[in-house]
Amino acid sequence: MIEQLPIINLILLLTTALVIPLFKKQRFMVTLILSFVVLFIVWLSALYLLYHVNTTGAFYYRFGGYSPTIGLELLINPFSALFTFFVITLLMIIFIYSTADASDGIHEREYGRYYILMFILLFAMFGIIYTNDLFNTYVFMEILSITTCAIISIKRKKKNYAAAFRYVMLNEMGSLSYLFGVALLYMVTGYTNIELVFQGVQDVWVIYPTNIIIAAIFMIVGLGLKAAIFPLHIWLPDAHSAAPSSSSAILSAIVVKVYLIILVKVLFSVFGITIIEALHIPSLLMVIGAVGIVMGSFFAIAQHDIKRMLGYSSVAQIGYIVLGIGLASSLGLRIAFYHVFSHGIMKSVLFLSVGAVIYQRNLRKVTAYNGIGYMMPLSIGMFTLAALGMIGIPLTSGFISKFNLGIAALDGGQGIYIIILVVSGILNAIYYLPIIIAAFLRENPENQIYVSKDKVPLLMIMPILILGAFIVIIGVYPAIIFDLVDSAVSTFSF
Amino acid sequence: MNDIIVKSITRLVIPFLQLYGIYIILHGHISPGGGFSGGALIGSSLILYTLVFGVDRAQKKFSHRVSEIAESGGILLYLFVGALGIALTGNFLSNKAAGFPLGELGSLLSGGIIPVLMIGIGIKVASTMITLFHVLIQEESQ
Amino acid sequence: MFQPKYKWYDNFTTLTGGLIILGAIILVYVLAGLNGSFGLNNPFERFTMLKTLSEFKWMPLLIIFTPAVGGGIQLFFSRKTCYSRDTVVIVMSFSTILMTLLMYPTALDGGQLLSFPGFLGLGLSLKVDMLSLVMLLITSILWFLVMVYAHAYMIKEKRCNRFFFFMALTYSSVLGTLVSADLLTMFLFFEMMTITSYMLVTHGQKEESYSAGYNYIFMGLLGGFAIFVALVLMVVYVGDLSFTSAIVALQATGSIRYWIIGLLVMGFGIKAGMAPVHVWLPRAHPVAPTPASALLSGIMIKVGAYGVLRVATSYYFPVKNTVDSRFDPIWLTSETIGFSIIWLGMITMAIGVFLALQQSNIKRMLAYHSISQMGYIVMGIGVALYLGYYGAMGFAGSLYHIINHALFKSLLFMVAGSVYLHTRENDMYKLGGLWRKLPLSATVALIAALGISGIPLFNGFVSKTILHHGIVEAYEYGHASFRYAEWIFIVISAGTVCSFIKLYYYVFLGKMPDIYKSIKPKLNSLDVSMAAIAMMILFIGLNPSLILDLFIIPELRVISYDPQFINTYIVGMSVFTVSDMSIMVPIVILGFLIFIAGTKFHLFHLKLPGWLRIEYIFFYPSFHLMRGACRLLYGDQCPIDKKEYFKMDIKHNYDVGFLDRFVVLSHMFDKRFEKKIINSDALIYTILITLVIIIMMFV
Amino acid sequence: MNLVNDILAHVNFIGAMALFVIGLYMVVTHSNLIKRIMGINIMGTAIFYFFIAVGNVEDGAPPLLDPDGNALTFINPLPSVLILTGIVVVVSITVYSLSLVVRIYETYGTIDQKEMAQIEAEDDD
Repeated sequence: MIEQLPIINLILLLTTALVIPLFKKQRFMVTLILSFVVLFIVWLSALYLLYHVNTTGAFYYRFGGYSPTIGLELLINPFSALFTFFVITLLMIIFIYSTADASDGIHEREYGRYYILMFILLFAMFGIIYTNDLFNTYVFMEILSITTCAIISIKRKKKNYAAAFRYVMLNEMGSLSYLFGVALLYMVTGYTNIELVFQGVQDVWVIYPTNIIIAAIFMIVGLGLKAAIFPLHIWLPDAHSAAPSSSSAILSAIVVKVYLIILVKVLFSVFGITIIEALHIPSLLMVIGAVGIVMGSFFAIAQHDIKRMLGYSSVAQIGYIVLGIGLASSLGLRIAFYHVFSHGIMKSVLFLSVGAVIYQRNLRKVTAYNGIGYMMPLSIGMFTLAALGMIGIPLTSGFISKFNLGIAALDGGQGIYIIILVVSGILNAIYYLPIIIAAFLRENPENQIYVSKDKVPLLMIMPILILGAFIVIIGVYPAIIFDLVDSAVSTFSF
Repeated sequence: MNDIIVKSITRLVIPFLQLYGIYIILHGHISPGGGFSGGALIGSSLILYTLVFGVDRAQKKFSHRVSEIAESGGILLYLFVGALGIALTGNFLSNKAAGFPLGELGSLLSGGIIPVLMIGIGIKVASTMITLFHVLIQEESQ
Repeated sequence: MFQPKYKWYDNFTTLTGGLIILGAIILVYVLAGLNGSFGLNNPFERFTMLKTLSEFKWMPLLIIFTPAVGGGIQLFFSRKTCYSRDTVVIVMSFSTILMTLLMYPTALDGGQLLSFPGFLGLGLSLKVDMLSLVMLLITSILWFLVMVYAHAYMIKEKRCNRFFFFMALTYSSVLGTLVSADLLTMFLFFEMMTITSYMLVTHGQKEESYSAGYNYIFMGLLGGFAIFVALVLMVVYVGDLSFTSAIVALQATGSIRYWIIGLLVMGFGIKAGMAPVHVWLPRAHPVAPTPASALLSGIMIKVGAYGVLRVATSYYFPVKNTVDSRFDPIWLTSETIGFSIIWLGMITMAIGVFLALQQSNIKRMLAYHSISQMGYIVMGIGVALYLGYYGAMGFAGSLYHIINHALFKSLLFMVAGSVYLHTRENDMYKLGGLWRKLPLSATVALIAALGISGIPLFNGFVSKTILHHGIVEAYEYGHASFRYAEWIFIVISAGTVCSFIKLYYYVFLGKMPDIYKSIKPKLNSLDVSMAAIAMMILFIGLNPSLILDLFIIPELRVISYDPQFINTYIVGMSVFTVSDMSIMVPIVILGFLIFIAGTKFHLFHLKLPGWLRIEYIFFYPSFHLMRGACRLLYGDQCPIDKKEYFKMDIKHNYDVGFLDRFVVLSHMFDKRFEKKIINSDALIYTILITLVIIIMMFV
Repeated sequence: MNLVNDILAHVNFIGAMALFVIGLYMVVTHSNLIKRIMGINIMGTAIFYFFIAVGNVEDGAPPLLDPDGNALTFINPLPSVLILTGIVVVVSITVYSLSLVVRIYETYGTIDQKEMAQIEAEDDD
């Protein structure tokens, strides 16, 4: 029965998405309760799978029992189990938030649709992480990008449509590039199953290097476009800032990470470390990551809209993960995975707390945050915590990421990137600190001296607090994550 | 389009189109074609109806609610049949391994669960096409 | 409703006075007992319970958490009255003194290591050894007294609750920095200190405090990142972060060892106000409320010095008893480092005094003196490193001066605060003749000024003499250039004397302006705490060997210095010798001469040309670079926000900070390119993919 | 002659690449949203063409099981099956983006990206 759990998760998610439209629109509460129950069940099973693969080892799931040469295959190993667990945990917490803050620009008629999209999103992400097949990844990726795009355009505003259009177009280009890479690999190996392709690529690497080089380029650039790696981040700031608060958190914290996870799979499971090192891809990735860290922060400084600023900050933080991947060592990958967690949590907190501010006061301008800390101490307090994490102050998970990334870079003989980490910390401070200072130390015209309560629904403040607690927990005792991440890293051979 | 020729020919053609679509769906497992192509045929027949007789009449024949249910229902059928494989001690979408009769090669009743899956896909594709078309048309008319 | 008959907590001064007397009795009893003077026995042997308590393993953690927990409690009490809140503050601070004293026997044995493996990835560890204990003791005593002072001072200010809360958190992190036993733990608390003390600097919420605070936090973060990089280098090249000798591993790393110590000195040095990176200090200290600036100058900058001292004498020194010669090649690294640190200290001293003489704002002047006095301490650290095996004198001097400077500098700040509280004036040229109105303040100011000037019988004399011995030894055993260093030392001491003659003359002597005639001071906790510190200054000045015997010599014996050297020169050292005292005569005379010359020729109102300012020298090239970039983007006239572009003008070189310009630059860059980048979406993809194909195909 | 033979042997792949570049060119140079969608469709078609060309076998028969059991050379059916899925995906993307274009036309009154950018810039000011 345990072997069936992954597919049961997928079916459950898809079925829920299909069942929601069958409910009457008035019974919105039913939808929410059903959604939460399903999410909780999937969460439990993801947790159990994580425990299972870490104790008894990885296993395959074959659709219809066909052999992997022609059939589809899911691979559940510590890596995929860990990231499905990450995705579902974070999404469940953000879901709780979204139940209270669904009003952020979404028409009442669309509430049900929003949750349908959320479930299809989750379904696609689970599929991407579980699947062991390149073409299947493509299909799930397309489902994911359409769904994401629909979530962006669910707010009926001018900017949302433009952002969604740009998103869908660039993502489609990314997907097609990826598919082109798959086709080139299929041409020389004859398979789409990742492990078989890996074998084939190693065999034909000497005979058809051109095919493999072009495949690698197209796949990496395509995924880079979808993962918003620096010069290809064009769509991200608009898309993430236009989306409703809770979905901005989902997009920045989870969805972008999923593409990075595919990138890791493609680099280390499909091509293998020897080929990508021979192609100098790691050093290229490192340079791109470093440039992204600096430029993302540099653009973030200039933003007036706080959600756009957070979007650019995501671009910078993705640079960290790319840098970690580019180190192409188990230390580097370990910290890249850790940062997926760390940034996921921190960015959710940032987006959600900003969402709470927008919910209560409708403040989107960076300069409008004067004295807001007295009116919403909990939200802005958590914002502060996460922002300090972004800067890299100890006791937050951001410090652990930065510290270990520095160690990994130096260990891999790339000590120059430590300077990038420092520069990024300072740049992050330049745009986060004024907001915090204004929020807590500047006077507001309303002249609030005394701290008052947040006055937002409990369901909104609870998720922020839970995630904020996570920042500190995994920042103070990172072994919780590192133990899991280490077993995930060990599924890749270096 | 208030053209009598178009209207009459459409009335004539649509049953054949739909019949052909059903034929393709049902023969999906023994000849080229299948749920997608057949569903697309049925869907285009409905689009043709909409084009000729207008959205309002088409909506009466094939309302939004119906297409919503058909969309969900088609894929749910697929999932249900696939999940039967799990129930019958196989994997998801198991065919022979779960004990479905495969029948004789070349006959209509063969291929285990594949014809059923094809029907599900056909419903889904047909209803999706018509829904999308209606949505697009209504957006413009608004 | 229940009404207590006697409101003892209302009578704050009585309470604090009682506590201070109690504390003094305990302190004198314990110290004298430990030293064996007055026929007292060692209290830890007399009362076995104390001995057991002192071996309590969790004491370092407890001492960190006491103020933090107290912060929470006082937030709860602050809803009722200021008095109940401040009572909590006082009790908490007092209990830390007792805890520190309790740890003495264990610290004497080298301290117990309390480690928390797994925390922050590499594990944290705490340990209280003698060096920590000295710092802890002076910190806790001073903090307690400043808190007593703060009650009376802050009662008229707004947002006291926040102030005391962040004060408590800062206290926690300072204590944490002092008790940490590895670099990671130290870094953790050091960063916490930067963040929490920021709230103290910006407490006033005026424009100048924002700009000073901005300066403070970014310099602090820069320092934090410098330590961070050193930390990363240490982890990769040495592997062990605990404060034990790592010189063998470091010597194998080539030039990396200099990078590590350079970054650490920069990181801690920023907090310590070391010469080229001191720019935040004279801005931040004056704008903070007086209790905060007293502690900033008294304790927090010492934490930076402590960091350098701790790191250098542990990582860069060999293991004790493995080396028995000054000429062992293992000392070469520390000699090189020490050489540069001595000169850094000299520059810091000179800049501090020179700029202090130009100031008219009392607090600003005191802040510059903090820099200068930090120069003494840094120089002592340099000597301690430079002489290697024989560096005990420098170490003793700098540690002693840390204690002394903490006492007299915070006392001076408190006097400045007291004057400000009564007159609302910080400009010394507008004050005068206040000794009539504020006799107690005038007395303690005199004591503190004599202390900082290094007059015999006051505490500054002791440490300055030891430091003077140190620099003379550096000359005798080492490089000939330190002969000049000694001269500079003397000239700077004279500058200090002059500066305080000036301060005392303009504030307390001379003619009193009429508006201050109406001042009616009354005794409150302000005076109690100032008097207590003055007493301590006198006590140390009269018993100079007590601290040496009890605290410094045990610590020196732990470090791998020559025991022979310590026994010969430091044990039983008397500073009241004719040769040592006679050095003060030319210094004082020179000080008077400078003062007379200064007042006569208006040298104190000299305004230095702008290009001499440190910020100017550092940022001038970057100003031009950024301006050039802006010109490149927009030409001479700016189509966007005029107000923003204004900041790039050369005229506003002094008002606009580096960061502001950077933000403007980024705004311009964004205006110019962001939309273009976004609109050329597919083009970027195409260019990138073509580029990568070209790179991969032809590389 | 060799070159011509080479080109003839790989004419499918070359054609696919040419289509891809044409599609990309369209996406890059045009600012009309519908034309950009068309460009993406062309890119997609190029890749499907490429995929199917990969599966092509010289003189292969359609991959249908013959009940009589005559052994034949079949064309590889897998790429075709995959591409069927791919086509569905691209069609849905196209439909989705077209519906977005409709909305954009409603809100912006134009479907030209440059004009949209101008309108946005005016909105910001």
